[in-house]
This record gives sequence, C-alpha cells and structure tokens, in this order.
Amino acid sequence: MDNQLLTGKLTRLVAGDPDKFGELNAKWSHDSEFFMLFDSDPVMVRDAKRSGQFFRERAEKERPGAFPFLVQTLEDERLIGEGGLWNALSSNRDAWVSIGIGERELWGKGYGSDALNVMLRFAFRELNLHRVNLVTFEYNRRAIRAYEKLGFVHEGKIRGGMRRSHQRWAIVFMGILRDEWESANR
Amino acid sequence: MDNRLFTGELTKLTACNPESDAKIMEVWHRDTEFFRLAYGRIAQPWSVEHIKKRIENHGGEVNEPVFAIRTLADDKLIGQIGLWIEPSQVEGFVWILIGERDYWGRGFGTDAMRVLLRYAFRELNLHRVVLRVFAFNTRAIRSYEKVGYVHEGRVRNALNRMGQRWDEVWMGITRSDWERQSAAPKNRGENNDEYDNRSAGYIKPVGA
Amino acid sequence: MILQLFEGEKIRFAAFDADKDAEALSKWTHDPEYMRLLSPDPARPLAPFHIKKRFEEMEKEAGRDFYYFVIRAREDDRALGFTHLRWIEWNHGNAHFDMGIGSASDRGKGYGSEALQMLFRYAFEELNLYRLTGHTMEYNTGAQKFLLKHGFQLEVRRREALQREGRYWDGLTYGILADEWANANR
Amino acid sequence: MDNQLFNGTLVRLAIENPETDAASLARWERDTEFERVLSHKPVFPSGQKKWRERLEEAPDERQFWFSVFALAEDKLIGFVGIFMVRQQHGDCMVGIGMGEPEFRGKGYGTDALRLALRFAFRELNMHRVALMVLATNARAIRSYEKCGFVREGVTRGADYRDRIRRDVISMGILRSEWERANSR
Repeated sequence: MDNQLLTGKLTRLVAGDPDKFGELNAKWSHDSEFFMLFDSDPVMVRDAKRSGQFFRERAEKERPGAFPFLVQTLEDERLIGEGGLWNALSSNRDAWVSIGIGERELWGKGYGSDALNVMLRFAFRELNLHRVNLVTFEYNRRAIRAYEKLGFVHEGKIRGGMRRSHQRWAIVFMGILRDEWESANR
Repeated sequence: MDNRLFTGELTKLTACNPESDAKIMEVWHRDTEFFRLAYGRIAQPWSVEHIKKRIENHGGEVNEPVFAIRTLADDKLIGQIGLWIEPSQVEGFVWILIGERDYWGRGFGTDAMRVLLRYAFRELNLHRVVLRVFAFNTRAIRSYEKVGYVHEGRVRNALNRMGQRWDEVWMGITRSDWERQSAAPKNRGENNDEYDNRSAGYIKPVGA
Repeated sequence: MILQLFEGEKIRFAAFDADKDAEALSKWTHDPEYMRLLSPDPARPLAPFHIKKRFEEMEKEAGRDFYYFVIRAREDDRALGFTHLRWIEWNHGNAHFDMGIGSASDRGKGYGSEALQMLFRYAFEELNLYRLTGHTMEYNTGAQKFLLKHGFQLEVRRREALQREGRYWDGLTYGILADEWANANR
Repeated sequence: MDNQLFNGTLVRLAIENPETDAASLARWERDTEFERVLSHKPVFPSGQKKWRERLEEAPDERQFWFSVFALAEDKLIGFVGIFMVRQQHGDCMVGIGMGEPEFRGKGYGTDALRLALRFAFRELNMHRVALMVLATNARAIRSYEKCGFVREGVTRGADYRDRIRRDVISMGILRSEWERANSR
C-alpha cells in the first residue's frame, strides 16, 4: 500500500480552509498573467475577505466528487499553487483536473508538473478512475508542453472559443487514460 | 443501446411519485409482518405525510437511486427497491420491499431484483452489490439465491424480535458472479432476450 | 466495580471540541496511510473546516444516538485519536464502533487497547447494548489482529468490496456479544 | 418580606453564568461516579461548549436552575434546580448535585436544598416538591429526610447499570410539612 500517495518529488497536496484559499487567490489575482493562464473568466483583482467568502460557499455546496487541493513545496512547506479533481465520483469513472502555480518565480521549474502528476496518481491509484480530462487555452504553451510530457493526448479544440487581448484563441481539450499514465510512470 | 433497461418480465421500475404512492404505501405499513420483513427499526404506524417525506428525501441524490416497482400487466404499484452507492463507487447496498401481500412468492420480487442488478452493473458500472436480510425471511433468501447472490456471512444475533435473537444474513454478488449467472440457462426456461445472450460483449448491436 | 468510565490509565475520553480538535484531526487526514487503514472511502486530506462540517453532519444525522469520544493522552492531554459508537438500534441493542489512532508514532503503545476496553465498558455497562460490530479491510492485518485479540469474531466477508492500488480487497465485518466480553473479563 | 431568599447558612444560590459555570459543569461530568448517581440518562462528556449552549438557552417558566456557591470561600461547588413545574397542580421536582467532592457530606448540599425548597414554596407557591433518588444513595436519602422529605414510592429495578438493576425511590414533601418543619 503506497503511503506517499499525496507526495511528489518537489511538492505535496494538502487541504486548505476556505479562508486560506481566499487569501492565496486574492494575492495571486494581482498577477493578471497567472489568472489569464489559469481561468477563462475576466481577470479581476480580488480582496481576501470576499474571496474567502466565495470559497466558503463553494465548500458548503461541495459535491462528493470534488477534491480541491493546495500545492505545498517539500523543501520549505510554502503554499505555491492550487488545483484539484472535479466530478471525480461519476459512474463514467472519469474526472476533470486543474492545476495552477500562483508563485510566478517558480514557473518553469517542474513544480506544476510534479503536483499534477501526484493528482493523476491519486486519480488512478485511489479513485480508480479510467481517464482524466483537462482543458486549457491555446496561448498557454508552456502548460500544454508540460501536459504532453506527462502523457496527456490532444483530443480536440474549440476553434476561436476564447477572446483575449483582441485575439481569438482555441480552447484545447486533452485527456489521459489510466494505462497510458501507468506506462509513462513505470 | 436499449430503451428497456428498467423493464423486466413481470415488473418495471419507475420513478416514485410521492403524492399517489404514499397513500398506497401507508396501507402496506399497517401490516406488521410486512414491516418486520422490510425493516429492523421499531415497528409503528407511519402516516401518509411521513411516507411522503421519506420518498421526497430519499432517491434524489445520484448515489441513492430509489424506484417504485410496478407490475407490467396493469401498472400496479406493488413495492419499492433502492440502492445506496458507496463513495468509492465500487459497491452498492440494495434494499427491496414488496408491500402487496398477494404478490408475495410469485416471482415479482425476484424479477424486480434482476432488473435492478442489470441497472447496477450495466448502467452504474458497479463492481458488486450487497444486501442484508433477516434470517427469518427465508422466502427472500431463496429469491436472492435464485438471482445469483452468494452468502458472505452472518451478523450473529443482530435482531431481537418476537422474543428471540435472529442473525442478519449478508449476501453479495460481484460483476463476475452476475455475468456467470445471467449467461447460465434460466432454470424456468424463460425466453432469452438479448440481455442474457451468451456473448459477453453487450455492446454488440441488438440481434447481430 | 469501575466507577470512572472516561478516565483510563494512559488515556481519557473527552468530547469533540471543534476549536481544539479540528486542527489535530485535519493533520491526521494528511497521512494517506491513516486514511486508507481507517476507511474504504476515497482517502482525502481534510481542512479543519471540513472536519467541523462532517462532525456537524454526523451529529445532525444521529441526534442523541451518536457517542463520539476524542482519545486524549493523560500525560499531556494531546489528542491521540478518536472512537465512536454509531447507528445504534436500541430495540436490538446493536451498535457499530470505529476507532483511529491519528499518528503512527502513537500506535502500538496500548492506547487503542485501553480505549477499546473503555468503549466496551461504556457500551455494555452504561448503554446496556447487546453486541458491537466493527469493520475493517483485507489489507489492514493490524486491525484484524487487534479485533481478534479483544474477543471479536469475523462474521462477514464482503468479497472485493473495495478497490485500491489497482486491485480489489475484501471488506471484513467483526462482531462481539456483551456476554462474550463479560466472560473474557471475568 | 424575606430578602435573604437565596442566602443560607453555608451556601448562597446564584443565577448561572454561562462563561464560568460551563467550565465547572464540564469538569464535573467527567466524574462518572458522580454523574451516574445524578441522572439515569447515559453519562456522556458533552463538553464545555455544549454546557455553555445549554446555559445560554432562554429560561422557561417550567424550570429554575441555580449555581451553588460556598459562602465563606465564594466558590462554585454545585447546582440545584426546581424543574418539571406544573403551575396548575402546584407540583414540581427538585434536583441537586454537589460537583466539588471536598464539599460533600458536610451539610452544604442540605443547606442548598433548603434554599431551593424555600424558593419553591415561598416564591413559586408550590403545593408539593418531589425528587427521585437511587435506593443505594444512603447519604442523599439522609439529607432529604433531614429536610422533611417522605418516601412516597419505589420503582423497582428502574436503574440498570454495570449489569445490575437498582430500585429508584421517589420522595416528596408537602407545603404543610415544610411549614411545620421550619416553624420550630
């Protein structure tokens, strides 16, 4: 039995109170680039209190299949990002995954991939899912490369589905099956 | 795909309708022999309002489907059957009650259970289904055995009823038990519709 | 005759106090080994917020018939674990029990044994129950030995009732009658 | 007019203060020897937060609970209460618990009980006060008899603990008996 289920090489997944999610999201919301990469809603600076309230409501209404996580570094236990698995307890045995590293000085250093890989291990080894889906945006090239390296396969896109900075971008869908992930992690 | 998923040979499973069902079910619950076969809780008369609330509160959630059992012949409400699905999505806990006495022992309960199992394994992709039945309910135990349930143990003396202690019998059926059972020839020579054909691949188009 | 039901030698039973205990319980849920030994449900880290919410739901669902104890060490009053009696059927004298010792460093020191003996005394000599039921999993050999040592008998084996690490495991149900415990302690 | 209604010789009665009293009540309930004599309900450590909520509940006119303070030390040592008040019949019950062990068996309980009776008869104009006590609780029975309570009945084997059945004795006192006992 794997007792390091939630621990990767650089990060670990932890739970967070709504206030903690609120505080972090408020801080990261001041980095418009982060939210453009992470979210399709119009970016807006947020304050901790109202943001905390939003996450409290989300926690109240949380459906059983929702698994929100905060990403913590192993070396200094800093909370550097968030993510989760969504609609994970459906009879289709699949789920949606999301990952975002809020601390920009840690971008491109493998923290995001490491945390996402831990989430996939949780999805396939604990939730026994058959596949994991994710959606991202055409301009998020670094993320798309990271997902490809982890074994995600392009499964389709909505051409011009998004409009930002006066340009149309495709919304990109990717997916990974359990045995694809298992062989990538042999 | 087939649109007769909820239909058996004698019964069909339909949504519960609190308004009309509760009145009928209130009559069932006056019969304490029925009550003690169906529930372990203290037997007491239930009002129509109480039953209506129970129907409204249960069966809404995706992990707790509850059905009304109706006869195919004349659409008569004769019972209820439901599933509680474990968070792990691996196991479902089933319960069944037939409220109309004159439909006891005539295969209606067995038929409804067969439809429920097909729904559990084909639609909900469960790995196994489990139930508990009181040791004195021998008719139900025989019905579950016919459908393919395997005895998995007994909770000793779990019931204190009619001045005596009774065991609670636990029976389970895994997907492989079920595949074997439904592929095996039916003992009463009932016709073999496409759900019970020998080919394991149920994705195969009907009649191919 | 034992007069103090909540005071043991090394431990004591206390009420769950959300402000004090939610933090400790949240920490335990971050240990996948603890979560996987404890329950077949998908292991997930819980924040104090979730711990409080779950506790309120359990309390609301059972009303008076829910006896939840936090196990505290007498030496420094720290929370060691929990145990509770649940799903009580007074007309049959039935109850289900559960127990967990939060951190690995506190296990194997006799805390669980003392807590179980105290729980037996409470169930059979205060609540006058007829029998107790406990559940565990095929891979939790520690719990199985613990239950057998304390007089439980295996009663039900639910074949392949849970799935973890890509394989199926049986679910095990154990039972003990009040007289069996009383005779063992004559 | 008797303005010393709530002051006795050894103790005084005070209205409960949720902040301070809840802590003591939570501590006392951990002593199950004390709790099991006091109540037939299963003992359970509900904890300070729960006691606080109970004490903060709006008082209704069917029960009057007091904290008992030792006069000399001004220390909270127990509680006493008139409850199950049925105004139309002039009938009620009294309950008393001396939480601090070192104040038991020294007359503090009897003094608190006398104050509660005076409150029931003089202030609430009750016709009678009743109580229930375990047959094995000899010390309490002596204290009740000293206050003028008379045995009125026994419910045989009503208390079941440690696999043993015990009788529960019900006692009562009428206003006339109380007036006589206190005019001497």
